[in-house]
Amino acid sequence: MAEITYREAIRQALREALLADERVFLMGEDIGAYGGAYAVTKGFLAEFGEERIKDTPISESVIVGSGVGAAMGGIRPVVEIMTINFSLLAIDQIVNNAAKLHYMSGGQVKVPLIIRTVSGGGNQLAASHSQSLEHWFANVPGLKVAVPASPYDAKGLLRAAFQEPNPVIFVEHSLLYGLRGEVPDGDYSVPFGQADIKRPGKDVTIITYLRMVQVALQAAQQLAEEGVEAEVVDLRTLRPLDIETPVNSVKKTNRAVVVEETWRTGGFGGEIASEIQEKAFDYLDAPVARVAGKDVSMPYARNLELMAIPNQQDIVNAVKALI
Amino acid sequence: MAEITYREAIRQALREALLADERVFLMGEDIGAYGGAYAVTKGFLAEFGEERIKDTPISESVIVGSGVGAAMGGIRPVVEIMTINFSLLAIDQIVNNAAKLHYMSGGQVKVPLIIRTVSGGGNQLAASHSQSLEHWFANVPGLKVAVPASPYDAKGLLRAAFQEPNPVIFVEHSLLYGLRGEVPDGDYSVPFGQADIKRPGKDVTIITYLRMVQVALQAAQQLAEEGVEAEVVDLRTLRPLDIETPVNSVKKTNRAVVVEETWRTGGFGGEIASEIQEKAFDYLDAPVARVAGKDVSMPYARNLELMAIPNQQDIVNAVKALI
Amino acid sequence: MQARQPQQRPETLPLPKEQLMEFYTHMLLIRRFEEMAAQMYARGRIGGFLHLYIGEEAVAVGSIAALETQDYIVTHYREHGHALARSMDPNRIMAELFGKATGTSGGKGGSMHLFDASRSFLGGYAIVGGMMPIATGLGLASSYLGEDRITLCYFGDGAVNQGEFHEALNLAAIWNLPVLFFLENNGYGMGTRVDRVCAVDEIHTHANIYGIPSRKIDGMDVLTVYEATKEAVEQVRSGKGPFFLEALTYRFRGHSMADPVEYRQRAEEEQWKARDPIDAFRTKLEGWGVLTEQEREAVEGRVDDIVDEAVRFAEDSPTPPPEALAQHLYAEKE
Amino acid sequence: MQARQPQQRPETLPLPKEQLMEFYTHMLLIRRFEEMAAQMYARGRIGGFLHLYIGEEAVAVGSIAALETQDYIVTHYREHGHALARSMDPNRIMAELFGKATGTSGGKGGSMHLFDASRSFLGGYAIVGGMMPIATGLGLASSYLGEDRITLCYFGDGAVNQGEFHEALNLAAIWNLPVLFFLENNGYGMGTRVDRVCAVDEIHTHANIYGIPSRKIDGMDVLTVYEATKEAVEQVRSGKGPFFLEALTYRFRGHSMADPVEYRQRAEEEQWKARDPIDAFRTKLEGWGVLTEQEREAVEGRVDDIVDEAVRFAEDSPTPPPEALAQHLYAEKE
Ligand SMILES: Cc1ncc(C[n+]2csc(CCOP(=O)(O)OP(=O)(O)O)c2C)c(N)n1
Ligand SMILES: Cc1ncc(C[n+]2csc(CCOP(=O)(O)OP(=O)(O)O)c2C)c(N)n1
Ligand SMILES: [Mg+2]
Ligand SMILES: [Mg+2]
Repeated sequence: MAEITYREAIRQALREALLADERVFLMGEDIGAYGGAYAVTKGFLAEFGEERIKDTPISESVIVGSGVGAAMGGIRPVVEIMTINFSLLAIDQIVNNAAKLHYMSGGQVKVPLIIRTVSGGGNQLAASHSQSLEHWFANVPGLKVAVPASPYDAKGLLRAAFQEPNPVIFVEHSLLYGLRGEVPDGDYSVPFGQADIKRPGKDVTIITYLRMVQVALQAAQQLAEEGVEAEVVDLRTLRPLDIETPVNSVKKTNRAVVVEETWRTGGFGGEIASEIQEKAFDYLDAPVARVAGKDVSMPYARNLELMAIPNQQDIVNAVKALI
Repeated sequence: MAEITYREAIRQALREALLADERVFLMGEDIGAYGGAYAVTKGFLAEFGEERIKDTPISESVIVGSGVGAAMGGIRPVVEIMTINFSLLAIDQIVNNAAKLHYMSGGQVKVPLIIRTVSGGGNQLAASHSQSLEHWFANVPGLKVAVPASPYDAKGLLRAAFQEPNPVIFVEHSLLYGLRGEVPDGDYSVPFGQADIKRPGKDVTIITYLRMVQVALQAAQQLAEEGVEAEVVDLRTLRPLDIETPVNSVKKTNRAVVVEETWRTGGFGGEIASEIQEKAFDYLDAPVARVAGKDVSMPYARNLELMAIPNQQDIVNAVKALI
Repeated sequence: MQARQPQQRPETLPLPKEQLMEFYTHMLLIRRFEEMAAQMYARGRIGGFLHLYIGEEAVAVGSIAALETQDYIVTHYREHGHALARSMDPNRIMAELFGKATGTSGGKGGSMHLFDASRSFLGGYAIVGGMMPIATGLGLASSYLGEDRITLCYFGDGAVNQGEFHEALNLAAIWNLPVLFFLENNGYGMGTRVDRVCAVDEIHTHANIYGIPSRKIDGMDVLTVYEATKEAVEQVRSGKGPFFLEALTYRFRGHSMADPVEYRQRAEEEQWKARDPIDAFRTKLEGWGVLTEQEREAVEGRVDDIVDEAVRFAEDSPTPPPEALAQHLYAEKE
Repeated sequence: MQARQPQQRPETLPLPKEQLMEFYTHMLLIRRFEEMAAQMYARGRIGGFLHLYIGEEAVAVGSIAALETQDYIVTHYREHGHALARSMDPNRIMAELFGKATGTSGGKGGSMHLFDASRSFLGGYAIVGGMMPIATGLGLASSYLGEDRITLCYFGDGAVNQGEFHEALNLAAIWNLPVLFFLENNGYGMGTRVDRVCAVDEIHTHANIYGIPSRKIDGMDVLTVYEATKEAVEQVRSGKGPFFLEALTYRFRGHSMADPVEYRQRAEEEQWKARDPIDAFRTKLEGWGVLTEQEREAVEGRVDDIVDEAVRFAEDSPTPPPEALAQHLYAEKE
């Protein structure tokens, strides 16, 4: 076991894959000479060369579409979209091609493509650079969507992504890159579709994913100090979605709060809350509550930005309101 | 009162707006010489000329972005995106520009833009041409999203859209164009953010929008014959969302089924179900149920397509399961 | 049909007789297959959109004949012609149009999404321009793997106004990808005449700005298409990077079955129809003495048999079973 | 700073002295303003991304001087220079960078989204290429309304590889829109040298394929930029449709504050820095006797005062009130 950062965990999984399989290559804007906007691929160009670490033009659509085509053509592309905001420029290729080609061809072609991207706010990058859109991809049958919240999960899920014969949207969070955590030295992977209980508890279940897992853990800590034992469930992948783990947790705690960073109205929280009330109806002592980003464009000013993104206190308050 | 089709209702609202305000103009692919893929704008080119009925290249991004710019520049564009599937090619302009410019500029600019588009499946157009994506737009603060289910609402909501100083995504359904219904001769409009009880009932509330309203009404009819009185609530706009009307209905009926055409996991149904269980928790005799499109790419084969799209019987079954 | 022009038999035929006959047979097959498909559409056997290639047959047949079997093809939704020219099974194509389990995609793709991976036919794409990045990706794969394989990418005049057109050409150029971009310029995107929406006069020259060589050819003459494609393919195969061909052609029918074609001048239509690629080629073959009346009738009979058999096969095939709905959403791990 | 080259005073100055002084003042203001912004960033007063325009000042100043007040400007996220050249209030710009209620967008937009509708400055856009369709739309509005107004659209060399570049140029051409496309070619998009990702050799000539005239100019010389833009603006204003200018320039700093600029050769940087547009212009003015030492100091003093005052103003301004969070999400009906 070594303690490494989330960034390092992703780096390691990428590097291992590059070393293990010659068909694996990376492409994206400024991943090579620049080293990646978040320095995840720093040094890779020197180590693996231009054929395998491909700097691309700022042409999101053709980059992603080429990833789809390349995957169909028998190689193993990892495409980086610098931030999830820019995925909107490539979303037709993701939704209409990557997600559908296996199905539309009656199973004749496969698209083993990994798209890495960075989601979320909190860096004062304002409205067009602070969005959380992973739930849109989670809505699309044919895609798989991983949302790691820790170095362990980041490395394990990315390893699992390389074993997938399907397109995977691998969503990272810029505020997690510096997070440190234990990662096994040996071989392991985190299978898709298995939520993880990040902290056990008996009084309430907090269900969340990506960076909000860390915020929820802090909230749980604060709650524990006040005598409330919150169980924190990390979904880890949004598609496939393991709803059983949170449902079972709620059957035990009888209360649930769903937390996510994206806009509340029409986010993914409704999906979770809806499933829980449907599958654990008789166990619920209170309605399933939701904590989510405010329904506004992300403002630049720090004080406003902090109001727009869910924080520890928001979660604590939501839990307390239930109890 | 005249009985006209949904298509005709939209035509009328467009024509009136074109006649009333010289700044109103339409642009889109094949809306002029071809008359519109769904014949909504047939004859407009002859009546209003090329300056106001603008055929565009197949360049969704620049069409929508130009609509945004033109709206900022003081004219009143109605941009047609032939089907909502193609909106993916323009979604960056919609999400990052149309929705955000008023906010990012601190209120200095306005984007009074109407984007008309056609959603849904049921025409055997297969995976990339049968999607329902209106809920993605409903997730974006800064946009307004209208989803008319009847000729009356189509005309009334489109009239309201012309009074909006904000970007409106106006979503039509190809299987509704031929639907006939009463439309007042005089001036009226349907305000955004007001759900409509399309059929009163006391035993269960069916909450839905767009084409599924018609399917739900048929289901309610069938249920009535079996002695179950379903109240059918049509949301009419997804953003702003009137959740009070369905919540109040559920407080009366104590049971709710949410119906929508899009993919279940991560659709908009979760949002509605989640809100209802939160706001009417103590009134619910059963969990809020959801009926939605199957989580698959849309298959071409008619028998499979029919399985993928929610139908009358699916709704009836869901209601019966609750009672 | 035009009056037959007596024609000099050339000293040597431009191609071996068998190949000429194959061109003719393939073009006729496409024509008859689609005429039948239109009938089946009218009878409700085929649903959705049906985009006929009638009038453009020389383009698919001439160009695909210039490929090797390992070369990839990606194309648009007007692709029955390409599929048949690639010798995909007419039975399974018709079954796909019928939405049957025996169809090329098991009935899941329909007319706009024909696939035959065994023939490197990697799809009809229904989003205008959406296949162009796929093509650069396939080219990237071949070049990465050092395969002797090029990608032929068809698209229409409507697609050239999409951003992806530009992005794909640029990428292919900077990465020197083995992609042959093939513009089927039939003068219209749906009801919109190309010059009303495209500012580039000679579209193929747009490629030159990226350093991609290009050529404009007569898409109504199958031999011209064949020769030009052959040259282009050789160049791409030799590692010189992408090439761009623009074939001028015309669709004789509406954009889809729903289109009454009110936006075209009848005179223009007649001019093009007078250049029917099948009639013209037949006249040539007859003039060269390659196609006797007997042979012509034999070909027609064979083609009609294939088409009738395709309909029978499609009719008799089962619809996909209910389990098919969820199948092939995800590929299984091996 | 280079050694001063003694220069012949021309018979007549190319422009009135006041205008020359204004160019100089504006360029210096941009430089000093941004140097201060960089300091404030380092001190944590400014958050998010900060993209400095240092080195490129001649482009904004020379080109915007050629506009009328009613002309629209849209640009990218590296737009402090454009905003200041458009005489937007430095106090309010700095306040915006500080995220204060008195900022140009009330603190909601930040560095990448400066707006001043009263000066027809319709925004900095943070999505690469995303402003180009906005520009065609503004052009469409002006032409629809018959207004005497053009739109100046700035974008970087990175943006030319986006699909929207192609779509916007094509649309502007076919609809003859009054848009001046202005490429600020500073040789790099983040860490990527332009020739590694752009297959077009002389980027401005890409416009010609759409029938849009173009010209490449030295972006380090404010007078060249001014004269060329003036000509281009006149042509666009006269109804002849879009025009394309490419200015060669260089950013002296990193892409953003986070960038250590490891991807550029020091020699290249030095070459460009030797052509510092402010130094060069000062040398010229001094040579022409337009700028005395005294005047130079006066200008510097004035500029420093403006910048200091901007910081003071920004510091002293309140943060946006909590209600601001939900404000301006939707415009109110009038
Ligand atoms: C992105 C996108 N926009 C619009 C459409 C609707 N549409 C289908 S075909 C077509 C015209 C395409 O014309 P062209 O590329 O010339 O091909 P042709 O039909 O002439 O073969 C349009 C607008 C689409 N399928 N995809
Ligand atoms: C669509 C999109 N992709 C990627 C980015 C990230 N990004 C920001 S600036 C930039 C480089 C742009 O370079 P250029 O257009 O040359 O402008 P410059 O920064 O040199 O002024 C990139 C890749 C973005 N903002 N938008
Ligand atoms: Mg065409
Ligand atoms: Mg640049």
